[in-house]
Amino acid sequence: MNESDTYTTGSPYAPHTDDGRTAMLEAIGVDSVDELFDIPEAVRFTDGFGIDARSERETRRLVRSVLDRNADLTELLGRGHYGYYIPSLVDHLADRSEFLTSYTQYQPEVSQGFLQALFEYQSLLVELTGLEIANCSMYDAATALGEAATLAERVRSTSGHRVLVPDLLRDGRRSTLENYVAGTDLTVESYPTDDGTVDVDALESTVDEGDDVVMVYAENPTVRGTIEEQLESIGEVADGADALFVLGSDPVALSLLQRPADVGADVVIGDASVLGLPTSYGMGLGLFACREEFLRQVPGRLVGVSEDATDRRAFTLTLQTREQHIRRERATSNICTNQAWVALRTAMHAASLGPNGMVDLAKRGVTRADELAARLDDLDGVQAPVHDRHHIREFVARVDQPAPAIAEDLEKRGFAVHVVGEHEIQVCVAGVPDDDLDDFVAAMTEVVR
Amino acid sequence: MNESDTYTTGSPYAPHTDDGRTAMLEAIGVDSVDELFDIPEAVRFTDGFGIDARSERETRRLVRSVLDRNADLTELLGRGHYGYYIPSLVDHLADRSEFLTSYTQYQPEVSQGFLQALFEYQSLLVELTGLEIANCSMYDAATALGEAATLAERVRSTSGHRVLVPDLLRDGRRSTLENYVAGTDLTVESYPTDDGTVDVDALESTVDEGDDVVMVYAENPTVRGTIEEQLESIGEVADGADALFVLGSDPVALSLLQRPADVGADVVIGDASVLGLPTSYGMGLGLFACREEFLRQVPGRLVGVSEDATDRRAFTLTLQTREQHIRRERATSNICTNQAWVALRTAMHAASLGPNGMVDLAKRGVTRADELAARLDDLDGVQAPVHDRHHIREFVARVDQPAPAIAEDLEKRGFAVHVVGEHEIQVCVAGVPDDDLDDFVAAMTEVVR
Amino acid sequence: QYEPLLSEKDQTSVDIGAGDSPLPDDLTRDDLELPELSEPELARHYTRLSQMIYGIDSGPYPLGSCTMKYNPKFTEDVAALPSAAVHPDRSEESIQGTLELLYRLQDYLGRIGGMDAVTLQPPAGAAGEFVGIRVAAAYHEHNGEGHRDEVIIPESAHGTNFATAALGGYDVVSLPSDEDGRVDLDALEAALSENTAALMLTNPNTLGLFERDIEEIADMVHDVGGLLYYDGANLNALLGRARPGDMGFDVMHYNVHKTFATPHGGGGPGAGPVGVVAELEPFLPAPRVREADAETNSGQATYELFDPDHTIGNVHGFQGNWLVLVKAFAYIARLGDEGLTDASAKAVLNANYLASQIEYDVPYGPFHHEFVASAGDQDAADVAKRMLDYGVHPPTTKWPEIVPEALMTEPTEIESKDTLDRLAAAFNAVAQESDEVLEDAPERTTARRIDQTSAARSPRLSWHELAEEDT
Amino acid sequence: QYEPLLSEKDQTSVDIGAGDSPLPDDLTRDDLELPELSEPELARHYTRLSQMIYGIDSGPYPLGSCTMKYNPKFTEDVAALPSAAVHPDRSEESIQGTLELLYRLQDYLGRIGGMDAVTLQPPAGAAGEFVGIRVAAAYHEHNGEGHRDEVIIPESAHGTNFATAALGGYDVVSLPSDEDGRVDLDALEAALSENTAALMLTNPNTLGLFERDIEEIADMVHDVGGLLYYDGANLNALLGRARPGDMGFDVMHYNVHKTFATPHGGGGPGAGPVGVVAELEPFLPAPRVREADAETNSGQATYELFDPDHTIGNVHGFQGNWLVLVKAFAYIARLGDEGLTDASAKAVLNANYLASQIEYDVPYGPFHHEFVASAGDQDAADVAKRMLDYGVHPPTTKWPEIVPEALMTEPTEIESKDTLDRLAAAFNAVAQESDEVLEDAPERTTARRIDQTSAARSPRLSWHELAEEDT
Repeated sequence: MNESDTYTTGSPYAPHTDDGRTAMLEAIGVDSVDELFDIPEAVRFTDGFGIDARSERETRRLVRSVLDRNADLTELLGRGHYGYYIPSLVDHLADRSEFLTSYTQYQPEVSQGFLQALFEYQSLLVELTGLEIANCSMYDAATALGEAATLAERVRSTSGHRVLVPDLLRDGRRSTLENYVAGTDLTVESYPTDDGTVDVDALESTVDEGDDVVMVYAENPTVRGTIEEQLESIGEVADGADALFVLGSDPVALSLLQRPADVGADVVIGDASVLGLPTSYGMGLGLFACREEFLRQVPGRLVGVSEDATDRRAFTLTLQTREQHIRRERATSNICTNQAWVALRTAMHAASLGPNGMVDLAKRGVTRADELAARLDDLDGVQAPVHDRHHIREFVARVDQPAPAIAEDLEKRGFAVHVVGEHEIQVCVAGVPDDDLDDFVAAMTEVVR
Repeated sequence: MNESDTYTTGSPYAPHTDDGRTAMLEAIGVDSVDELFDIPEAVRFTDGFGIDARSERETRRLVRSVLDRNADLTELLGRGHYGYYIPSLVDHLADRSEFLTSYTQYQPEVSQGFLQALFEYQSLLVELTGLEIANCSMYDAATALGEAATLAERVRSTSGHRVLVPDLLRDGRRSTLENYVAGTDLTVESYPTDDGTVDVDALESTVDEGDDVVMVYAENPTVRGTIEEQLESIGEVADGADALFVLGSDPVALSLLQRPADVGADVVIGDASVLGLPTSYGMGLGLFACREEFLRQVPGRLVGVSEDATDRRAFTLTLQTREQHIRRERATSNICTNQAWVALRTAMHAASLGPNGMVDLAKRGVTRADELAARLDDLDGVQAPVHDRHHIREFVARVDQPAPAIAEDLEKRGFAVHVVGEHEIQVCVAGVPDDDLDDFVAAMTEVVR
Repeated sequence: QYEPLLSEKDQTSVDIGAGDSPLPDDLTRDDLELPELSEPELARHYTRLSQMIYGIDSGPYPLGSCTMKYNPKFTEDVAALPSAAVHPDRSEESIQGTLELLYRLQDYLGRIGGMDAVTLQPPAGAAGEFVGIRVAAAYHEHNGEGHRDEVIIPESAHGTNFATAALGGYDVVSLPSDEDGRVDLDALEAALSENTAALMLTNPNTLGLFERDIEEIADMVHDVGGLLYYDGANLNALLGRARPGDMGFDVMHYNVHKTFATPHGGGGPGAGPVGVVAELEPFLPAPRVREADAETNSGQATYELFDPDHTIGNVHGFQGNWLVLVKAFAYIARLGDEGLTDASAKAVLNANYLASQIEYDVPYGPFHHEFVASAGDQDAADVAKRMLDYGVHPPTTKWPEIVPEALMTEPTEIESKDTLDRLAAAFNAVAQESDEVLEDAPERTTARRIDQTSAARSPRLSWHELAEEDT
Repeated sequence: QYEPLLSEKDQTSVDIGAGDSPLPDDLTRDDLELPELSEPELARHYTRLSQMIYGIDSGPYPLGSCTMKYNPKFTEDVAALPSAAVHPDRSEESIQGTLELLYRLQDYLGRIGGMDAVTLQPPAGAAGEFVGIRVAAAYHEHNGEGHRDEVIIPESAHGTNFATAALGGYDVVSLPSDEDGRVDLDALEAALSENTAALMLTNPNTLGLFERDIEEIADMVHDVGGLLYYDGANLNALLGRARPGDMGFDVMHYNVHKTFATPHGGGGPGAGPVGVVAELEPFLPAPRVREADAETNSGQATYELFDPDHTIGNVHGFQGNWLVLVKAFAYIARLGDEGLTDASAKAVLNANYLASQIEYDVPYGPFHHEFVASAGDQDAADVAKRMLDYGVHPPTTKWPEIVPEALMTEPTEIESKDTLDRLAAAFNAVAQESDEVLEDAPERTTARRIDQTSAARSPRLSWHELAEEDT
């Protein structure tokens, strides 16, 4: 305890004075607050939770001491979560309480600022994807993928029930997708990849196993950091089957790689929080963009432009009849609370970078991955990259020794990498400073010796 | 370097596009920015400073790496700078850019919020001191003491030139005072203390050495943490000599100790940043309050109440004719830039505590100092407190071993204390959590063994 | 106060030519056109935008069922700790702090809800509902009762309940209220059958009324083999006085951005942890956190992830909204038993006091943390717009439909008597005003009344669709 | 938008009775009466107050001589590092980080100003001036020239120069400008004498004009044995293109809250480091920082405090506004040579462009980072009030007096052409308006024109002086 620790006898965030409370009870006409509770005795709870109250300072100390148990590691983990430097501007502006504490913009007349920021976020995604519509947030890439599948079901429901995804995919992503389609007729199947990217012939065979594919999903880059080279062909395969072509990506990759609209993508999903959030144990921001024809079927919130009573431009949530609070069981999704504030941060981070900064960031993801792969490849006992593909940000390396042992040894030296096979590790450069990469190469040199 | 480091070819905070610059030059009618500089060739500088530019992230890393050289110590140092816990609210609200980035309120119509906050700060000091006037900030206690002396000169200039201060006083405080009076006829003299507080008889003798005393300064608590017991007598001595009685204190001590107005103080100075700022290597907030009769002689800024054109209450800087920007060499002080934002933080911290919290904080400063002194006194080789006085927050302890060696040994164990004599250390409890005090007692036990 | 779009300040097109590209031309896009602005310009842009938003720190925000509490500033500090920034794919050994915090939060929530097991994965309330529905489905399937295809939902329930049940593949059976505004037991009896998978209930319901027959309701649902789901949106009414687990609920979600004061962020992120009784634990999403057998050298407990035996798998790519969970943990740890209980008490006190001060009719009661007034002859949506002119945020409107022109009002515990009086004055002033005034409202806001119809009729959803004249 | 005083929300009186006091009754006060409010109430209070303030992030802020630059957000982060929070009485060994940063900042500032030694102690520009004057006094005294009792100051100088000289005990000799707005060499000749302690000069001066005769001026001052003092308020005009040290100045202060972008904080804190030529170094305030002889085990330099040989002692209790110095260091380290030079270039570009776009007369030139326009027949103070109605901050007014109805305008480098055009439009709109309109201004601000006279006639300086009817 510290002498400036303050304790209250109740909630520190309730402002009631004794006099005020008495006056209020009197106005209501009861003697005590207890009288206001209409809870049958049988279900009353009186035991207490056994949770101690703490001062603000003690609470901060508690959380700090718990979180200090996390090791201080240089993370070379990637796969949609990167440690890109976030300009200080983002924290300072996004933390303004008007942004942080306001609710969904159901009263647009007093929410113009947030609506405009979300409109700008949508515009960013429209520019990045080339698709006409982007919603203003889903939870993360996995749930956005699930929503894409239910969209596919709605718009292609006459044609079938198969959803195809590559065999190279994060577990959490596929599992989430399966939960999202559990209540529909859809089934999820994998199609093969070859050397880290889509095997288009095999995809075609998989599609041809029936005429009932509603959606083909591919990623660029893939979970292994490889850049997909045959997006147009994949799109054509999907198109040929009258299935939606859903592409997974992220705002940084999209700044450099082929524009989804140009390769026939119908929907783009992904995790937009690669900009705007530090690695946050998987907390994300679901990117969701699609063609204009699906406008009335889009899940999630949309901000549009309108006019106010004085004919001035004004922003508002629009097409709300798609949403659960109006359409209930016929809504396009059950999403309500979303990730608006993360979208704000992402928009701020992107705006701080500007188009030059975003393109540079992506380019450096390519060149720095190449450079690190070459340096690792120079080590005896390491071959990198494993896949004969272009890479961005991350790549798989083969190690002669067992990969789990290598990873464990590296962790002891302060570096976190993926184990992706018995003799394969995956390494990511994004957000890792040059000097830390130097240290990593030095550690690898020791580890594989 | 990190791929998200961005570099600019000039100031990152200048928004000029190439097109914009060209258009501007054209409008001005020159070909280059160089032409706009009217600097004789002989004094032109072209060498460069030899300072490298850095990305935001690199700059943050640089500052962090430099400051990480500071040792992580539990500070038991006190003497006007305490580690009181500052509620998170203070940082979050004071950091709002409207507060942080605005200038002095010369246009009160667009500065009402800051003016009101400063008015509330003044009101806090009026309540604490019982004096009618408080300005809205000086630099720190030392400079406020200097300003008090020049005030004394202005209002008592007919009567003499001697400024009396106790012999127990921080070096920086006396030295600053001497600089402030260097341009006047005033001279600074010390008067004796006895067992840590003012020796009133000796003070009286010192006063009587001439009839020309203009100011008597005393502190409550003293630099040794002792509580002055004869403030009224000191005030009477000053009064008897027609000298100003200037009292040094701070907002926490004032919450509990005798109210300055009640013991005849004419001016109160001190460091108000004991609330609102962490220990910041001496950065402070000069508290300055005085009797109403000195209104036109007060140094520094004053916020007053007025009305606007619609007769609504409005705040404004007032009595500016005392100030340098109007009165120039006849101003009551040369102060211009002050510590307004620190005053805001202090007001916020005080408001967070409320009167109950402030009184508690002061009381615990007494009881916790007593408790620690008793625990140290229990150790063989330590006697505490040395002074037979009441203490608040800090006290002097006698150690059998040489004090410098004790302090050095303690620092190695993570504790910073003062050496105040060959066998005396000074220890402060304020802001130090109980468990750290336990650790300190344990360390002392080892050290004096 | 008008702020141009970023795109109206600048548009810079970056060519991605083969020349300086590290990739073959056919793998890259041609160009990227976005605003290129300096930090001072961005700081002003977002500062001005923020000034056009009404937030919790602007004044009262009595949105019914949304529980707009004050968001303690310090919770932002703990979520911003560098040690909170960890990658989801780290080894368990290297994130013992994260796992411990999650474990402790699971424990806190279990105690608060009276539930045996808790998952923290759902990133929002609706996601929590979805977990509940998926868990129920898995449970029934596991018991060979996969035929159960109906979910019963009271008409006054949150829209997400219906949408969630539908997403889960269930037919929705809508349940009317009785004349007291509570569950009509006869109607429930009629709705229940061997096809009932679950009944989703909010308690207190959206009228703020406690379902007094909750024990009987639970028995009825359980008797036909169904599960009872608790929608946690209104949990702030009951903290420390009643627990869903004790009332017979089998599954529940918690809205931490309501009950546990994490910020709403203009729509999110929130978090919707789900608690279940022991019987349902094996079906919870994977992974969850538990204490491991091993201790550290210094005797601290260690934690590990595990997959429940019959897990439904993931409902989020990772573990949900981690940073939100950190804030919720901090809030609960700060308040403790006494603070949480007091929060509910004052939330209920405030709602009752406010209701006593307004002139609109409040047809149902006794209510707890929120009440639904009727705007009577006035249009509730217009009333809301007009309240904006009085500098306060209006209540939720036109819902639940059981009250005509509903004004669903939840002041929460954070309002003082003074603020409630100010809010009541706004209600009462508007109550006296004419339809013309109401239809013209708001007039003192950043934007005047916004045309929703034209926004939806010709949607313009990005700056690419704005013609020159719009700008 | 009106926000009550804290005291109007609550006043709670705490009795400090003997009962629970750890001190004897006669050593304590009787009571303490202050507002006792909860965190949500305070958050709203200060949020609303902040909304009634125009800051840098609100729009252009072209206050002449104040250099209202954008304050980079990241500098707040570095100043908030826990490792920056150290007590001033720590041992030198335990604050090597603080000492290193101070040492490096001394070095940076020395390079930028062309000065041999720098003290960081002065907590503000005026405090820096005071150090300069005290150092000059000590220097003369040391050389047996204690009789020098005059400081020469141009009429157009900042008010602090006069007040500082007076505080230092000097007689002020005021120097008129020549018809070009610069130092009148004849008048200077006449003012200089064996009693001259120093000439205080701003360059470019407050009209934004470079004192072209600076070399001659320096020679003249030095010839009579005086020192040349540089007021750093306008240093933002010259970064990387000219240095006071090279022009012959002996002492200078830097306003880090102007030139180096630390926030103005509604009036402060700033910092006013002082640089001097080698001859004056022994007189600088104590302590200063230098490299120590010893290195650390890993070969890093170590730092120590020392007292200059003939130090004037302290001008602040400790080492000035440390946290401000951290921000200034971060700003300089971020920009480097190129950024600093570019900042000045664009500050000058912006001032010249803005001047070219406004219809008010700008009588003197060529100016650098600021210009002084004349409002002509209009009252400059009224012009300023009216500009507020156009959503921009007005320039400094009515000073320097050499320009009738002066509008002293310094846009700084942070404004874009668009913003400058908006600012020019505001100037030009006001230029067309009638005196009646101007006298009624502002009308769109939080408060309308405030009565200064009554505020000063019957000062009410605390809430204790507000009668009931004021509230």
